[in-house]
Amino acid sequence: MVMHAPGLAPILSPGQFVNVAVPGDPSHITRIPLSFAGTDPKAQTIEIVYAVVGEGTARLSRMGEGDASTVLGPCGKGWRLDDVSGPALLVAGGVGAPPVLAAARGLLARGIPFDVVLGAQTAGKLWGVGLAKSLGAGRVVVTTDDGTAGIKGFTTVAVEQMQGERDYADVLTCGPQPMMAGVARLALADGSSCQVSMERMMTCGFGACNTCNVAMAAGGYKACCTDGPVFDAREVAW
Amino acid sequence: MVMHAPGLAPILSPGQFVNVAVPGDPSHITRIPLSFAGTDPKAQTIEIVYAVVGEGTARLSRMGEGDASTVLGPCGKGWRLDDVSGPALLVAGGVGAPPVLAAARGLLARGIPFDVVLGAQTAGKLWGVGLAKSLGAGRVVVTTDDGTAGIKGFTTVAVEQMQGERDYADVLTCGPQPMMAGVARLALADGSSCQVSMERMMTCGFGACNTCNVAMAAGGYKACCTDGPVFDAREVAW
Amino acid sequence: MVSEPSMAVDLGGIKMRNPINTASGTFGYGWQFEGFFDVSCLGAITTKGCSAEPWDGNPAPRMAEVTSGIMNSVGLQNPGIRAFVEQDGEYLSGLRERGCQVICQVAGHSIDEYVRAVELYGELAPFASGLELNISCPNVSQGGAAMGATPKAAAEVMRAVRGRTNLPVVVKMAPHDVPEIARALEAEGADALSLINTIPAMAINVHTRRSRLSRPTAGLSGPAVHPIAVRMVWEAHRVVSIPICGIGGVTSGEDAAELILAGATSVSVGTANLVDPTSAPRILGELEDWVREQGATDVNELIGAVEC
Amino acid sequence: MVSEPSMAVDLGGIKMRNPINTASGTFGYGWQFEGFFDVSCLGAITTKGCSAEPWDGNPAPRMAEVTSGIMNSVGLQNPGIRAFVEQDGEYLSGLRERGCQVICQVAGHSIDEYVRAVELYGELAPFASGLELNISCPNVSQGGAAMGATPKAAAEVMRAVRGRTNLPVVVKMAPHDVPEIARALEAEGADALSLINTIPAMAINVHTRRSRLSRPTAGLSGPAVHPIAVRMVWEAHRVVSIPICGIGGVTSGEDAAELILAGATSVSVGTANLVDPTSAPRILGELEDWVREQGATDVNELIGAVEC
Ligand SMILES: Cc1cc2nc3c(=O)[nH]c(=O)nc-3n(C[C@H](O)[C@H](O)[C@H](O)COP(=O)(O)OP(=O)(O)OC[C@H]3O[C@@H](n4cnc5c(N)ncnc54)[C@H](O)[C@@H]3O)c2cc1C
Ligand SMILES: Cc1cc2nc3c(=O)[nH]c(=O)nc-3n(C[C@H](O)[C@H](O)[C@H](O)COP(=O)(O)OP(=O)(O)OC[C@H]3O[C@@H](n4cnc5c(N)ncnc54)[C@H](O)[C@@H]3O)c2cc1C
Ligand SMILES: Cc1cc2nc3c(=O)[nH]c(=O)nc-3n(C[C@H](O)[C@H](O)[C@H](O)COP(=O)(O)O)c2cc1C
Ligand SMILES: Cc1cc2nc3c(=O)[nH]c(=O)nc-3n(C[C@H](O)[C@H](O)[C@H](O)COP(=O)(O)O)c2cc1C
Ligand code: FES
Ligand code: FES
Repeated sequence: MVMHAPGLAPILSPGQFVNVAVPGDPSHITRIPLSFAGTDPKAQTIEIVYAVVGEGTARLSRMGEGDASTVLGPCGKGWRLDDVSGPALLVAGGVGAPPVLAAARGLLARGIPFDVVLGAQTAGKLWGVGLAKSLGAGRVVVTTDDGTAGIKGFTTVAVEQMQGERDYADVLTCGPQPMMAGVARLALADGSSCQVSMERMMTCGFGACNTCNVAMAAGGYKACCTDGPVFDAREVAW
Repeated sequence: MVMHAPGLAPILSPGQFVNVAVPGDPSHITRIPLSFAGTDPKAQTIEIVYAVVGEGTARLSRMGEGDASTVLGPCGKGWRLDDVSGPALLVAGGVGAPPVLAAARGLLARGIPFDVVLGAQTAGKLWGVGLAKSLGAGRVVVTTDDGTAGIKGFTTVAVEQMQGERDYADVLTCGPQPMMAGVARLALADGSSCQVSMERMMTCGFGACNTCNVAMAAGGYKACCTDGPVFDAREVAW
Repeated sequence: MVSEPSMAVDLGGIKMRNPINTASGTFGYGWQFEGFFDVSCLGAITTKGCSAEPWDGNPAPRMAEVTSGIMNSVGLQNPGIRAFVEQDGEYLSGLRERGCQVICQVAGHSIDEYVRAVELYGELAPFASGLELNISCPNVSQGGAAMGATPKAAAEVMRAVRGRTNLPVVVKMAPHDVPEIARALEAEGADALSLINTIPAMAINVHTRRSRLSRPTAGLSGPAVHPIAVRMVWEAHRVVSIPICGIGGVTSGEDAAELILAGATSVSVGTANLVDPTSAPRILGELEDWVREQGATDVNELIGAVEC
Repeated sequence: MVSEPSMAVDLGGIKMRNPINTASGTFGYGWQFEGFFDVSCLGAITTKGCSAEPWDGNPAPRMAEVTSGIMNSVGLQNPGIRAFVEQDGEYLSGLRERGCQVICQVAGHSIDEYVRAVELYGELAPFASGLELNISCPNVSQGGAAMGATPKAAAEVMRAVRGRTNLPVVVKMAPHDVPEIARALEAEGADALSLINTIPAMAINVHTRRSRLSRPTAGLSGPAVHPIAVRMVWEAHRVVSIPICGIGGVTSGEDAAELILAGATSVSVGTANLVDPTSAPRILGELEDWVREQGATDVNELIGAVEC
C-alpha cells in the first residue's frame, strides 16, 4: 500500500512507524500501528506492507485509491544506524520485513555491507526478496516454516549457518517475539550488537497511555511506542 | 430513493412499512422504519421518500446506486381502504406524505374520490404535490408553517376549511403526532371515520420487543409495528 | 473426518439440544420468528416475562439507540399469564414437541406476586420446561432498584418460590454484586443462573434537556455490554456450581464462545434477534464451527475452560 | 448578538476556565499533547496516577480493543511522585501559569500509602491545583476489588488523607454503588467526586482460550460506557451537593453536554485523547457551541439541568 502523507514522508526515519486510523467502522476506535518499507520524499508518499490479521487490517485492505484517512507520525525511535559498523545481518520474520528493509535502505546510503534473512510461514507470504537484492544486500537467504521456499525452518536456522560463514558486527531484527528472542540470543552469543524492533498492542502511539510496555532486563518497563520500537536486545527481558 | 426489493414490492400494501438496515456504521445497530410512496411490482422496486433527521438517515442519504443492504418487510398493517367509502380527505404532514400518497393510489384503484392536504415546515420540504394530482385527487391543498407555499399555518387550518366545503366520510392522516391529534379531533367531530398512521421508536418492526407502544384510549398499549402503524383514531389515547 | 461434536447441554435440569437460548423480552413468545427460521433448531427459547396479572409497561418512547447498543424501558408489559397461555400455549406446546425447550419468565413486584405467578405457570403451562425468575428488571420498580438488588432480597424471592414448583428454576440476575448474589441464590436452591440483565443507563437529548426515553434511566443492551457480561459470568462461575446461562451483547459465535469459556453452559441471544431476526441460528452455526475447530467432541468440555 | 457565554466552573475549589478536564492515565503528564494543541486552553488536566514509590504495573498485553471501546490493565505504572515531579514539574508549573489547572492523581495500595503520597505531593508539587484520590483502579489489587469498593473503605481513605492536605481533594469513584459511596465520601470532606473509572470487563481469545490481556479482567472505557457514566453522574448528583467531574466515553461536545445536564460541573476526556489527540480542544469548542445554542449565559446554569 502506498500512502500520500505530505510533510510526513521526508521526516520518517527507518524503524519508526505511523499510527493509522482506518475509516469505515466507528465501532473499532483504535488506530493501527504500521511500519514502512520506504518513503518517497518527492512524491510525499510512504510505502506500507501489511498482513491482514484482523478486522482493522481487513478494513485497510478494502480501502481503495483516493480514500483518505488520518495518520499520526512519525512515531517512535527507529534503528540506530549510526551505531552500526557492519557487516550487518538483517533478519525479518513475516511483517517484520518492511522495517528491516527500511534499515537496509539506510545502510545502503551509509555504504555499510549487509546480508538479509527473510522468513515467512509459507512462500506466498514472503515479501521483499527482490527489494532486498536491489538495495544491495550481499546475500538474501529465505526461510519458510513449511519449506515452500528457501530453507525449511525458522530464520534462526539460517542465522546460525550465516554466522558460520561471515562475521557480523551487528544484527538488526524484526518479527514475532519468539523469533527475535532466538535471533538475539544467537547474535549476542556471537558477539554482535543486536537491535530488535518490538511489537506491542498500542493505543496512542505517542507515549500517553502506558499500554505498550516492554519488560526490561533491568526490571520495570519501557514504552514500545516512544522508547522503542527499536531496543538494544540486551535491554529487553525476553 | 428507489430500492430494488424482489419479492417484496408486489406484496406491500399502502400504509405498511419496511425496516431498513443502513450499512456503514456498525456502532449503530438498529434498522430504520420507512414507509413507501409507491411500488413498481414489475421492476420489483419500492419508492421511499425520507427526511434526513439523524445519523441513520444521513448514512442512508450517502448510499449510492448499486449499494446493497437488507430490508425487513412487509411490516405492519396498512390503511384499511376497504372500510373507506369516500369521499376521503387525506392529510399528510412532513414525511407523512409517502404513506398518504400510497393510500391515494389505493383509492384511485378503487375509484373512491379524495382530496389531499399536504403540509410542510417550508416550501422546500414539500413533497408529492404533483404526484397527488396525478393520482386523481379532487383538490390538493398545501400548507406551510412559514407561508412559503400555500396556506400559512398547520394542516388543521386547511382541514377545517375543506370540511366546510365538502362532506368527507373518511379522513386518513399521517404526520407528527400533535398534527394527527388535531386532524383526528376535527374528523371525529365532523362525523368522519379517521385512520391515523402512527410513528414510534422501533427496534424489531415485527412484534417481538414491545418497544413501539401506542397508548390506547381504552387503557393499555398496542404495538405500532404489528397492530399498526395504522390505527382507528378513536382507539388511540391522544 | 472428525465426528460431529455433541452440543447438548443441561441447564439445571433443562435438557437443551444445543446451548443457544433466547433472552427474555427479545424473542416475543417465539412464533414471531417462525417466518424467519425454524425456531425448533434452538436449544431453548425464553419467553417474555409474564406476571399473574396483566401489566401495561411504561409510556413511549421505550427505546433509544446509543453507541453499539440500545436502551429500553419496556417495563415488562405483558398480558398476564392466563392470556399468555391462551394465546401462545398451543404454539409453545408444539415447539416443545419439536425438541426446543421452553423457559417461561416469571415477573413480579413483590414476593407474593412471584409466588402467584409461579403457581399459575404450574397450573396452566404444561409446556414449560423451566421457569426463569426475573428479579432484575431495571425498568419496573418505583425506586429504581430491582427486587433482587441485594443478596438478602434475592434469596428471599428464591426461598419463597422454591417450594411452589418442581420445574427447574433459573434466576435472572442484575449486573451488579454478582458473586454475592449468585452465592445467595445457589444456597436457596436455584437450579441455574442467567446473567446479565440490561445495565441501567441514561441518554439525554441535549437539545430538549430531557431523557430520550419516557423514564430517566433505562436498560442498556447490545454489543456495548458484552465484555462486562463475560466478566460477570466468569465471576459467577468461580463461586457457584450450578450452571449459568450467559447473556449480553451476543452477536456472533465467537461472542457465545467467550461466554462459554467464561463459564456459561448455555448462551442467550438478545438484542441481536431484534436487529437481525435470523441471528440465533447463525450464531448456533458459528458456535458449532468453533467447537469443532477447538477439537472438542463435546461442548461441555469448553464450559469455563478459559485459562487464567 | 449574544455575548460569549461564561464557561468558568469551580470544581470543589479548583477554578477552571472551562469545564474540560482530562481523565487520568489517558493524557500522560500533559506535555505529550503539546505538539498537537495548546494544552493550556483546557480547564484542567489530570495527571497519571502516581504513588509514593515507583510501580511497575502489569505485564503486556495491557490493551485489547472491544466493540466501541478498549480494555486496559496498565495497573498504574508510574515512576513515583519524586521522579514524576523531577521530570514533569517544570512543564506543569508552566502550564498552571498559562491558566490551566493541574490535578495530580494519588495512587496507593493501602491507607498508609495514600497518606504518604498526599504528603509527598504537598512537599514536592507546588504546581498542583488539587489532588485526585484514585480509590477505584480495577487493575492494581490482588483480589480484584479496589481500595474504595465499599462506602466504609472509601470513607476510611478519605478520612485518613483529609487532614494531610489543604488542596482540594477530588475522589475518583468506581462504577458501582455510586449513591452510597458518594454520600460516604461527601461526609468525610471530599471536595468533589470524579466518576466513572473504567468498568471491569473480560475479553477472551476464543482460539487460545486465554484472556486477551495479561490479567483475567481489565477496565472497559470508551463510547461503550458513556450511557452508564451519564446514569452514574446523575445518581451521584441527586445525593450529594459537592461538584462532580463527569467521565466516561466522551468523544463529542454532546457527550460532554449530557454529563453536564446529568449533574457534572466539569467533564474529563479520556480514551478519546488516545485515539485522536486533538479530541479535548475539539470537544471544548463543541461544548461552547451547545451552551450558546441553549441560550445560556453561563455554563453553570446547565449543570444538572436535565428535566425528569
Ligand atoms: C510498531 C509496530 C509496527 C508494526 N508494523 C507493521 C507492519 O509494517 N505491517 C503489518 O502488517 N503489521 C505491523 N504491525 C502489526 C499491526 O499493527 C497489527 O497487525 C494490527 O494492528 C492488527 O490490527 P487488526 O485490527 O487487523 O487485528 P486485531 O483484530 O486487532 O488483532 C488480530 C490479532 O493480531 C494481534 N495484534 C493486533 N495488534 C497487535 C500489535 N500491535 N502487536 C501485536 N499483536 C497484535 C491480536 O492480538 C490478535 O491476535 C506493527 C505493530 C507495531 C506495534
Ligand atoms: C412506521 C414508520 C414509518 C416511517 N416512515 C418514514 C418515511 O417514509 N420517511 C421518513 O423520512 N421517515 C419515516 N419514519 C421515521 C424514520 O424512521 C426516522 O426518521 C428515522 O428512524 C430516524 O433515524 P436516524 O438515525 O436518522 O435519526 P436518529 O438519530 O435516530 O433520531 C433523530 C430524531 O428523530 C427521532 N426519531 C428517530 N426515529 C424515530 C421514530 N421511529 N419515530 C419517531 N421519532 C423518531 C429521534 O427521537 C430524534 O429526535 C417512519 C417511522 C415509522 C415508525
Ligand atoms: C427490548 C428488550 C426487552 C427486554 N425485556 C426483558 C424481560 O422482559 N425480562 C428480562 O429478564 N430481560 C429483558 N430484557 C433483557 C434481555 O433479556 C437481556 O438480558 C439483555 O438485553 C442483555 O442481552 P443482549 O445484550 O444480548 O440484548 C430485555 C431486553 C430488551 C432489549
Ligand atoms: C489506558 C488507560 C489508563 C488509565 N489509567 C488511569 C489511572 O491511572 N487512574 C485513573 O483513575 N483512571 C485511569 N483510567 C481511567 C480513565 O481515567 C477514565 O476514568 C476511564 O477511561 C473512562 O473514561 P473514557 O471512557 O473517556 O476513557 C485509565 C484509562 C485508560 C484507557
Ligand atoms: S501506545 Fe500509548 S504509551 Fe505507547
Ligand atoms: S418494534 Fe418491536 S414490537 Fe414493535
